[in-house]
Amino acid sequence: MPDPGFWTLQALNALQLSMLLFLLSIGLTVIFGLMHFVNLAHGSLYAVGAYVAASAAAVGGYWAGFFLAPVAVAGLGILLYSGLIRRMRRSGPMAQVLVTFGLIFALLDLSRLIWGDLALSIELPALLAGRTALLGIEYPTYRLFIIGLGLAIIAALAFVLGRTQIGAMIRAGVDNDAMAACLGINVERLFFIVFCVGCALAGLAGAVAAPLLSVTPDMGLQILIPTLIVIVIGGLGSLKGAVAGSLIYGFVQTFGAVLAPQLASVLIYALLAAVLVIKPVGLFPAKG
Amino acid sequence: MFRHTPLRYGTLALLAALALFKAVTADYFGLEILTEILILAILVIALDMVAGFGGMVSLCHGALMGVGAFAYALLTVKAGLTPPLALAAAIGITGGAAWIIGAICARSHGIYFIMATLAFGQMAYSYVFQTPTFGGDDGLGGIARLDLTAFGIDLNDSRTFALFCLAALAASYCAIVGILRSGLGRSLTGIMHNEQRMRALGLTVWRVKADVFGLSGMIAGLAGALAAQHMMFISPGLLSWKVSGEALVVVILGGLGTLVGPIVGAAAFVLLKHEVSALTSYWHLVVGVILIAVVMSRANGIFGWIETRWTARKATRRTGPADAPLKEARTDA
Amino acid sequence: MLETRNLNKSFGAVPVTRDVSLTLERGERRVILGPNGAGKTTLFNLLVGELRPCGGSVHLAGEDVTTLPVARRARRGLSRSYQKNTLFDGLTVEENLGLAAAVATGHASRLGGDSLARPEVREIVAEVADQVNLTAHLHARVNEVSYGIRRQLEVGVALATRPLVLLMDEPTSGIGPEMSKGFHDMLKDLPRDLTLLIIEHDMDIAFDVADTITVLNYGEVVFDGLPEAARGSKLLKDIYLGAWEDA
Amino acid sequence: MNRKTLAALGLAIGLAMPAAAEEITVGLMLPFSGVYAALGNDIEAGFALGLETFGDRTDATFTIIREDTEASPPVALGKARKLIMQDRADVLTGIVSSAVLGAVRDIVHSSGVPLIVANAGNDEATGEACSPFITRMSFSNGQVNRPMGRWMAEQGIGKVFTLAPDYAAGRQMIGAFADSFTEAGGEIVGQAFTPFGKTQDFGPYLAEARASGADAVYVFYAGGEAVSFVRQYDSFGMKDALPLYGSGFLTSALYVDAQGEAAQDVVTALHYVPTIDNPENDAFVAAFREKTGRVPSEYAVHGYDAARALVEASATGAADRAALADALRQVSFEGPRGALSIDPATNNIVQPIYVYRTIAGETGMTQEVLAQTPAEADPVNGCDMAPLIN
Repeated sequence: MPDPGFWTLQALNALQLSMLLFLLSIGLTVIFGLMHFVNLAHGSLYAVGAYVAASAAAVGGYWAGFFLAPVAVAGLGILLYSGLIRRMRRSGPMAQVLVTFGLIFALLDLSRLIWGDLALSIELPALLAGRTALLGIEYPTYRLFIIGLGLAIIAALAFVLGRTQIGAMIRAGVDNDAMAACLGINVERLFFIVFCVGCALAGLAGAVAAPLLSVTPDMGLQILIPTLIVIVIGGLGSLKGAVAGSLIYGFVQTFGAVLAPQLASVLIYALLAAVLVIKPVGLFPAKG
Repeated sequence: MFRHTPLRYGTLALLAALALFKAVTADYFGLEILTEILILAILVIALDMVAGFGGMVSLCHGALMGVGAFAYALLTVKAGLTPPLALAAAIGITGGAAWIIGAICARSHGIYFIMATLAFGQMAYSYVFQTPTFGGDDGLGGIARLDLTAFGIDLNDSRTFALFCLAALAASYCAIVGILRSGLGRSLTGIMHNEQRMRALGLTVWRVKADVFGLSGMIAGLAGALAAQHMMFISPGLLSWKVSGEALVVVILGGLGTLVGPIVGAAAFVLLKHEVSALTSYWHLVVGVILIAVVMSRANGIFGWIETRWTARKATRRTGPADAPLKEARTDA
Repeated sequence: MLETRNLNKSFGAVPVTRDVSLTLERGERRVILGPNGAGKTTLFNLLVGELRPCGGSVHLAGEDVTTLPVARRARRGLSRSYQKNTLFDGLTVEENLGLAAAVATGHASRLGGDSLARPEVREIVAEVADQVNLTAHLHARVNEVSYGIRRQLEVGVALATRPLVLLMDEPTSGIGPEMSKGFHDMLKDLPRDLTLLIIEHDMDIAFDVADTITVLNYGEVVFDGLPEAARGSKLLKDIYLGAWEDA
Repeated sequence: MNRKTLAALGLAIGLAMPAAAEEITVGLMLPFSGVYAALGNDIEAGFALGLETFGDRTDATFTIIREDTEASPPVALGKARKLIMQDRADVLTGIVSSAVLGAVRDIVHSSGVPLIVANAGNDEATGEACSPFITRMSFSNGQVNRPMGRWMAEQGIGKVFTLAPDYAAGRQMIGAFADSFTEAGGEIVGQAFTPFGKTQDFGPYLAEARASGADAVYVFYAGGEAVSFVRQYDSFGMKDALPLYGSGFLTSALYVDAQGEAAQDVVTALHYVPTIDNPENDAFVAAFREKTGRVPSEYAVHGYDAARALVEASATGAADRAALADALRQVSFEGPRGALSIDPATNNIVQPIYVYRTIAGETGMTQEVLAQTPAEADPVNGCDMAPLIN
């Protein structure tokens, strides 16, 4: 069997994948917790983020894309929220899911119209290119950057959700939105803010993933299912669930690929099914 | 429970007449499209039975159809079974698989049920995709159609095959109405309205769910076996979640829980897709926008919208004098 | 008929049911009294199996049913009504009763024919409708009838499973005093061999209907005896009436 | 309607018509949406350019019916049936995905409509599932990878780790390489097949390759996966210790811009690279650039040569399905890829393979041809081909 360095490397790979998935799933899961609908277009927003980042990076370098993509996708989120989602508030979750399903189709082709069918990519800045020695191995600096960014955002969100007033409002809203409204919380505004932040994080994830993967029209569809698996395994609506789900997915996927390559693609679905059989609402749902 | 209204009977009659007319007059490609609609319609009414009447919004019905298609193909091509036997076996195997999925997922609700079914669908997809005996990514060809020459019916003729699929759709529809009106169907409706109470009354809820899911799977298996015979070729793409997602879209586009609506939805979806994709390779955009527009109209799909309008008109007829367009509508039905 | 032995339940560190032991004889009508939060509904949930006890056991007709799921206990003759209406809202009153009767007669999970059209199901529906005074409303949809009628139906659905033991959770909650009287008469007219366990807030009804009274406080049985004894009990006054007047 | 009657009908009409001013209906079956859309567009551009360039060599006129196959075999099969039964196409061309080719094979064969394959490379199509009506102007999976095994062994590379997506084409490409490499004395020290279309992070596999003790890595990836793979391989710094070789699709001209510097020094083999030095290629590259502003990829050359084959076949006077099929089997010419011919035993193209290194050029990445391996016909692979009629 390979040396310990091999396992360190794989653990870092798993962690890196987990952090990328976390950036996507946290927005989706909190939006679900508050608004009770699954935004299937979340993956498409991630793809748009990657494309915006690629375009911006071609002009102004990596950091231009890194900062512009979340803003642009949050802007798109504002448009979607005020144009579509808010009007659907009373139509029930199924209708909202369908609208976002329609959005997947529309955004897929819109990005093809704007950016074409060819794969795009982003060059890394010198600071993040190359490798860093760590725990006895050399690991790509950019992947370490993703891990660091993910951990930083987990910490920031844990602080905001746990220690600030708005975080308390969000938790109250996730727990019982009718009750939250009775307590004088402007639930509509809360939804709006959370939706925008979720979109911005999806955009950020796209920008972060772009240099690592290739930017293609179907990248949004490709990431959608893993993201859904993450939030369902973790349990909807909670930060803890999103973190746990991402880590489980990242590690199962990475070590599954190494230890049981024949089972790699079936493994994660089997795990999802197993979790749902044992705990039908995921591991750490926001509501009891 | 499912109820037939004059409007529903009327729409069914109209659809049947249209399908028959097309089956007789259409050219080759018209028949292909008709057959595609009919097979999709069988799948979506099977899905509507569980989703619209039992609250089990399944995201694995595409995969179940794929299981039926692969079972039929493998049994005829590789195991050398005769087509009628293979057809029966395919329906049985798919029903069995669906029963197991239904039994395992019965405790999950809402998004969790959707995801659990998705997980099983994707498991089947990955397995079929990776297994060389199933043809892997390349799929399987050379699938024979049912041989009914003994009855003077040649299914290799596309017109006859379209009519055969129409008959299969009619049979599936009647079977589903029968299931929904049976004790099992009644209990299913009860579970959708109030699962906790049904349990407190002494009903083994998971059994009822699994049974209905299994029956729905049998019909999806029939759709799959027909799809395999129609194309005479199958590939694992049939099992992918996108097919399941599309089926769900068709059900909701047509009108969840109306059984007639999903058939309308299937026709609308297939026609729309073909018409738009002939014009532009960006057909996803057009279909997506139309889907959003339909949902934004806040009706229960196309047929739900028609039903609401119809009831509103009937109400005006009761209160005021009938006007000209109303008479037209009445002759339609 | 129904017996519990040392039943215990706690949510986290908070005990809500403490060492409850009850015995109901066949045909006995027992009313459970107790202030809000005394653990009455929790006790019901433990009895029917919607909650699992942390300790102790439940016996139905001499058989230990502690580990049986809800549905199997129900099929052995344990039925309940809910404090908050738990009905099939989109369906008619007849269909509501029919669903329950179909389960009781074993037609609920069969293919082949409408269960509600079966003669034995129709017979139960008619009989129960008569018992709970709903014969005039059979074809109305549940979401179109008045709250009082829905309360009657709540009991009717529970009755239509033809139970041995019927648990009723505040059957008269939320309805006015004059309707309450009619409800009270309806309860008294139920067959004598049916064992009843009723959570009731209305003291008058409680003392009138009950053969025996159990008083719960903080999850504990603090009184178990005849209504006459309860009426004069200082303990009951202190705990229950005190809280009643406070509230 | 009965297919045989239809085919016979087509034949009868074809024979009845005079040879001059033929009108040939061409069904162009390409993915214009879905994951292969970029390939479809490139092939179409090449095909249009080919007809434009060589069209005056024949009197026949061509009516093109364009159908979007997506990446979906059932959709493509439906379209193929429509083209054959309803539009009465005289000839079909296109087909990007091998699965699509597998799906349409039977209907093409049984209806006797000639099909010029402009991409799909599955070995069976010109092996056990070959047909006198299917002529391949692109490549076969084995053909592209086989020479690389020998060439790498000649370079003194002893141990190789292979990676490819887990589907038929991936396994065939790697299989052909592994066979010729081990035959030439090399050793495969490890293999991994990544879930097709689902793998975005190759990190776990790269670590495995590094731990395998190999001297080099040989891979097949295409499209978006190729971009991700090459970039990730570079980011792990593996190129110094473990040079990257592969099937030439890995660093295709279509994707090399998105790979950028990460593709530097990757050595691969393919039947076409834009920098092949011959007059036909110079003319083709110039014309394609002028039309699209891009460097032509191997996909574009498939379209271009398919059009040329069609023109050459119809120039022999063939205009109906059977005659066109026969004429297509005898096509040979000097094209951008060098001397091409069709192997009568399998109907697969016979062409040279170029080993090339991707290097930084003046305007982005470019290709340096290291070696040209001689053209050789694929093994017959169980193909029992009907002999030529004339």
